Amino acid sequence: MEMSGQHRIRASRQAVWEALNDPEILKQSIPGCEEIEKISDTSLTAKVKLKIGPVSAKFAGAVELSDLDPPNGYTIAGEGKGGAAGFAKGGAKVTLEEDGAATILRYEVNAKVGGKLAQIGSRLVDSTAKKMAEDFFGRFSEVVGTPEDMETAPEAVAAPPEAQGLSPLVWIVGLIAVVGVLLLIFAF
Amino acid sequence: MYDFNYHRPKSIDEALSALTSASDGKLMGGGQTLLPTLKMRLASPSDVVDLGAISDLKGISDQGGAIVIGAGTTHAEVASNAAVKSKIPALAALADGIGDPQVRNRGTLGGSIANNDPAADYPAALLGLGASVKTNKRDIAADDFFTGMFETALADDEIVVSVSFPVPEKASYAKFPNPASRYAVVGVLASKGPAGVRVAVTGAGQGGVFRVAAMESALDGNFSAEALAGISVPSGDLNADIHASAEYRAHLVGVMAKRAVEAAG
Amino acid sequence: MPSVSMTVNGKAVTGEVEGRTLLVEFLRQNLNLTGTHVGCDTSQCGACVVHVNGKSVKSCTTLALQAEGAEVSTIEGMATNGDLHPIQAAFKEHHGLQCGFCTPGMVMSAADLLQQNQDPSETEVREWLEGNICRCTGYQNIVKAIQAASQEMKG
Amino acid sequence: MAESGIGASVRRKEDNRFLTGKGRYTDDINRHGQAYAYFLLSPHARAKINGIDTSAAKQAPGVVGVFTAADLAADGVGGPICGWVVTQKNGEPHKSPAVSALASDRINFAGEQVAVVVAETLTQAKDAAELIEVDYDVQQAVTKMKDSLSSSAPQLHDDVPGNLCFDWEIGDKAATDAAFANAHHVTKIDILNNRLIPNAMETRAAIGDYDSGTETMTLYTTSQNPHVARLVLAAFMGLGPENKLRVVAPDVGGGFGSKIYVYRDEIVTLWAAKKLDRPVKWVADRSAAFLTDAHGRDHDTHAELAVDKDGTFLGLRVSTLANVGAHNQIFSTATPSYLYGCLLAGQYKTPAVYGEVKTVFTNTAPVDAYRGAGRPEATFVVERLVDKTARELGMDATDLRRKNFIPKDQFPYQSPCLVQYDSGDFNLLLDRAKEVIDYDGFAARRQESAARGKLRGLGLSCWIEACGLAPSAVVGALGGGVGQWESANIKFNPTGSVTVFTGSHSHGQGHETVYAQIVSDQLGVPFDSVEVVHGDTAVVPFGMGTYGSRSGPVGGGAIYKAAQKIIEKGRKVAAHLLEASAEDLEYADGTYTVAGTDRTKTLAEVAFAAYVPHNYPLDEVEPGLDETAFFDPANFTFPSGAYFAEVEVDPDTGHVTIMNMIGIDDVGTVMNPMIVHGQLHGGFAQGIGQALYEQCVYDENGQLITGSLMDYCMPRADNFPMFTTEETNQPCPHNPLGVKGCGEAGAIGSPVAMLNAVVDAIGTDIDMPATPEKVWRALQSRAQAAE
Repeated sequence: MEMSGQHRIRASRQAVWEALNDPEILKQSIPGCEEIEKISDTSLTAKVKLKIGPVSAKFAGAVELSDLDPPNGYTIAGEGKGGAAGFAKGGAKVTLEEDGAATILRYEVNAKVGGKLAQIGSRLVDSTAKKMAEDFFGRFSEVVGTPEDMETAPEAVAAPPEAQGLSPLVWIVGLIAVVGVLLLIFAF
Repeated sequence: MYDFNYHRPKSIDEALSALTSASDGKLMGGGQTLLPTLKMRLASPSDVVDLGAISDLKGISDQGGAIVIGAGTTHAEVASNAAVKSKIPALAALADGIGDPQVRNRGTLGGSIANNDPAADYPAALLGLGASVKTNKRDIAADDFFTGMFETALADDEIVVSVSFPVPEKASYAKFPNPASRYAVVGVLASKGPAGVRVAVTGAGQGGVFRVAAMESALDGNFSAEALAGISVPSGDLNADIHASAEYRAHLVGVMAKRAVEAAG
Repeated sequence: MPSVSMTVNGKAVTGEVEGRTLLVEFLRQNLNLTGTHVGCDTSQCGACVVHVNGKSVKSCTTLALQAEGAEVSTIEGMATNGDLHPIQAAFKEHHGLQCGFCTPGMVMSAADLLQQNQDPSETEVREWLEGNICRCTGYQNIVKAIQAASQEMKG
Repeated sequence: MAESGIGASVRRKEDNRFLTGKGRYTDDINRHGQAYAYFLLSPHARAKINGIDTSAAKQAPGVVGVFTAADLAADGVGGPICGWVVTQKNGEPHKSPAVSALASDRINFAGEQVAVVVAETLTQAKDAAELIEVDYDVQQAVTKMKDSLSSSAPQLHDDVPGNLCFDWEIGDKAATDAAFANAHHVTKIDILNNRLIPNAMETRAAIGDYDSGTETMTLYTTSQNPHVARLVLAAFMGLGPENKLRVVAPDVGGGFGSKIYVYRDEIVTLWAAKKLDRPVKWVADRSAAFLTDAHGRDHDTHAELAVDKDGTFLGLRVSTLANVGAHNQIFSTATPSYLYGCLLAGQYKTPAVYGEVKTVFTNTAPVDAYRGAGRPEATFVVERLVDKTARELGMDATDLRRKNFIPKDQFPYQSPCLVQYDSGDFNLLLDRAKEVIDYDGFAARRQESAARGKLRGLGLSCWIEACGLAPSAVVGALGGGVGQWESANIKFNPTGSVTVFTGSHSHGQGHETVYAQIVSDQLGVPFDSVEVVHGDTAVVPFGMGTYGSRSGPVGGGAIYKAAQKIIEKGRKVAAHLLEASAEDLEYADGTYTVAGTDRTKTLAEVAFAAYVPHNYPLDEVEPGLDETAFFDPANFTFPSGAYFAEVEVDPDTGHVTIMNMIGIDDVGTVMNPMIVHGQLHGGFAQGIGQALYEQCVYDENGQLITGSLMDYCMPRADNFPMFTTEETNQPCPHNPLGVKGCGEAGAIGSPVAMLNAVVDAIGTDIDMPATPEKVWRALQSRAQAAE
């Protein structure tokens, strides 16, 4: 799935940058995040449990940061394994731009799902990804900015298939999205 | 499937106590969604609480201005019930189009709406008819019940008891099914009745079922397919998959809405 | 392990099962009633259709414990004293089967239809079979067989 | 016609057991003490395997063994093989990369088997499989053929440069180029033949069993050809010797080609049973079947037809890319070459034809023969192109075809594409088809639909196929690795009943009935006294199995031949009993009569005497009445047909409703009309499934996103109207029964008739499957183009 979007967060660019690199804030922002650990300045591991509809799966993942350009942005890539459910991996380029006292966060994501997730959950990959992104930014904005910060929702656009890197948040969003896919598969 | 403790309570209270005492309990209606999910090992609840033996959740009663259907009532029972067929034929027809006969013999109204799959049929019925959901704790209007894809207003320890459908003056459901799974690619329920004019769309929205205000206001004074001419829904928030792009779904919403209104008479 | 009791084809049976044991697994493994087949894992194909308390259900999407106390009937219970049930006989007469794998589910599904609708039209039969997939026959002779059986059963 | 003889719609012997739940499919068999196998499948489409850690899995409860490629390699067990060497344009053989029995160091498709866990229960095996740690170095996959051929594409196999399996040609290039140079008009078309997933209702399954006392192995498996499986397992996988290996294919729930091949799971299950010295059972769940069964079709073709002013076909040029998937299998090279290219002339006397095919490895499941195998693809190309030519020339589609048909009096007809058509009457087929569909009434029906706001279309296909896969000499000359005869053994029992053993295998086709009809007919014994046995290498002499519509023409031919041997042997015995000379005996309806007398002996009496030779000329004739025959015919058979499809399109949604589908077939002698029509109905359903519903989709990373019945659309009963099928038969001249075969016909002729109907309705080209959105978009584009 490919997504890109931008969010205006009422906080300084430096604050947003720090939040993006603060495991505790990420943990609070990621729905179902049970554990997040900074291994080094450029690597991070996380465990996420997602429970949506009938599906409930645990993902363990690792994230690598590259092209670090504080506080302008970075590229991030990661992969999560969900056991029998399959895997999610992806990357994103995240840039932060000052907009007065606020910050505009832009991202371009390319996330892949594989295994059972892709095999049986394809009908809802895109919409789940969007939903997860919205959930994440809702929480992130609450934590980092002041209320009413959510201004835009991500929109799906055709991105080049080889987009790289992913913000930890966005990447984990992708990861969560993958898990979310599962719930969409059975109805009645 | 991972193993679990199975419970078959006879009352709502027993069900709640089984659920709350489990470390990771899961309620099951007809099991037509949950069991395939478990077979795929996509969830591993410690306990499954089967609501199928609770008589308080069953049955259909005609209360004059409304039909009240127990959460544990199967789709087949709704589809064949005389009161439903005479007073809200659109609802009977909708139930008759869910899944296949065997799924309809087990799947339940409560299970379907609590799951709130964005392609399920029942959410369109509740929203399109202005129904009200009764739980063990409260009554929830359909407009407040469906909160997003696979999300509802239900609390963790809340069980759907019944749904009350006000009898409309006219209503019809038009569905364009996914040829493989038979879910709704787009399903539109249009109605006119005590809950006003309503147009509810399932299958198309990324956030699940939704109402189309522009169509409702156009139909308010003139409940006819012609009134819908030129009204479209934006494709930006619609689902896309290999069966139908968002653009095609947007188009189908228009077509199905017209067909529903036409069939409603 | 929990124990489950039910009546299968008129006979009382009891068995030890796990919570996760599916009805089809109980039938095939515990009771050696292998006529009920498993053709998919997403509840679409209908090879596993049996009757529980007179209604057709997918035994791959039903727990054995959900059938506690129930009357279950399977393809093995359709013929009486070696005589084919009229639906079975019609399937044979009209060549409504080829490889035979979907057949038990088809027959059980058809039996449920004919107890609800004694004289189904071609369209009604075709729509009813929505939950039963056959890869061999193109369905034509299955539809004919079910319609012929309905006439036979009406007498 | 006898009530139960050849030509009668005898009800099937096999039905009683299937209808009462007594069929015995592989999963219905349980061996004492059996363990259960579960395969860990790769979630990645392309990866390097750096290591596999099975230590935790081995310690898991109930586990009796966890194995990987290394374990199999240590025992010298090989993987799937290719059975047909195709010689390329440059004279070199096709590229056939070695494949191991489990993925060793590289993954080439999502779902590739990486390891197997054997445990006391299936759930324990599944639990343990979750504990296997595979260190994958995931790499970018390539799923599209054109991408795979590009110079920058990743290389799937070290010994296959450019991922090209073969570059092959058929026909006369120079003559074809010359024909195009002189053409009045050239029609061009680009065609995708959509990839399909066979989905037999019974998934593949296997039980391995080992008897350490006799050191024999038994494999119960869902095979269309158990003897070939035994041969391949013994010769190439190191699981022989052949006489210590028994393969049983019990009741099999449909095949459609997908159960011809010897798959990895079967190899490993059998090997594991020996390794562990206990029975091991494996059954694919549907999810695994989607990923690992061989898929079908997947061609990308550009074709051109050169015609004269009056519509006479001058030359045909076809260039095709065919997807082989991750690696070769038994027929994966034969299918897109000879089984495809040989039919490119269709029913037409096009003098010059040139076809070239490149087959390409991609990170997708292997692609191999699927009902029709190559011939539906050829028919699709020819009949789409002919239809388009008629439109471009403004000619009636039936008139243009008729103008170019090979006339009835020119058979046998040497096609410019290697094969010699045996017989046919294409005008007769088309005439009757036009009557049945009411061709002349179509204009009025179209108007009536238009009045309801619907678009009506009529589509035709006139097709021919080569089947009855046989002549060993031809198959061998073209690169086939095995003989293509069939065997039969008839045992006339002392008490008058007959047991027939056939090397052909029924998985729905009704062999037990049709072969009994042949024997009953020839030997004059009651139909009910004939029992047909198949599917077990321990009792059947040998056999090549069932595929390519060969059971009627080849398997039936062998049975006919064995019956003649019985009659001849019986003649000697009867001569002795009647104290007459064998030459003076006449044989009819199971009875020998001394010519000109009323002295007779029935075959039953003869049989009894043959087994109780108390007063018997042992120096002239051996006791017993038991004959075996092998039949290897002189040519393929060439069924043909004319099919019409009629559809109505809802322009608002793009939904296609099938209004009618009719087929007039020439399948040679019809041995059991009921069964033949059943085969045709099933073929129609599969063909229409391809045209309107079915599509295998991999995403750009090689994930199969139509991996369940929720996304891969299998046709249901309510998709179809009642079909009409009829025959106008020209018996096959080179097999004793005159049979041509009917198993694939319906699936060969129907997809293109259906698509031509949709194209006729919407007035613009469209690819299969013609799904609602595709049709709707085509209508939108046409409307925009018109503005």
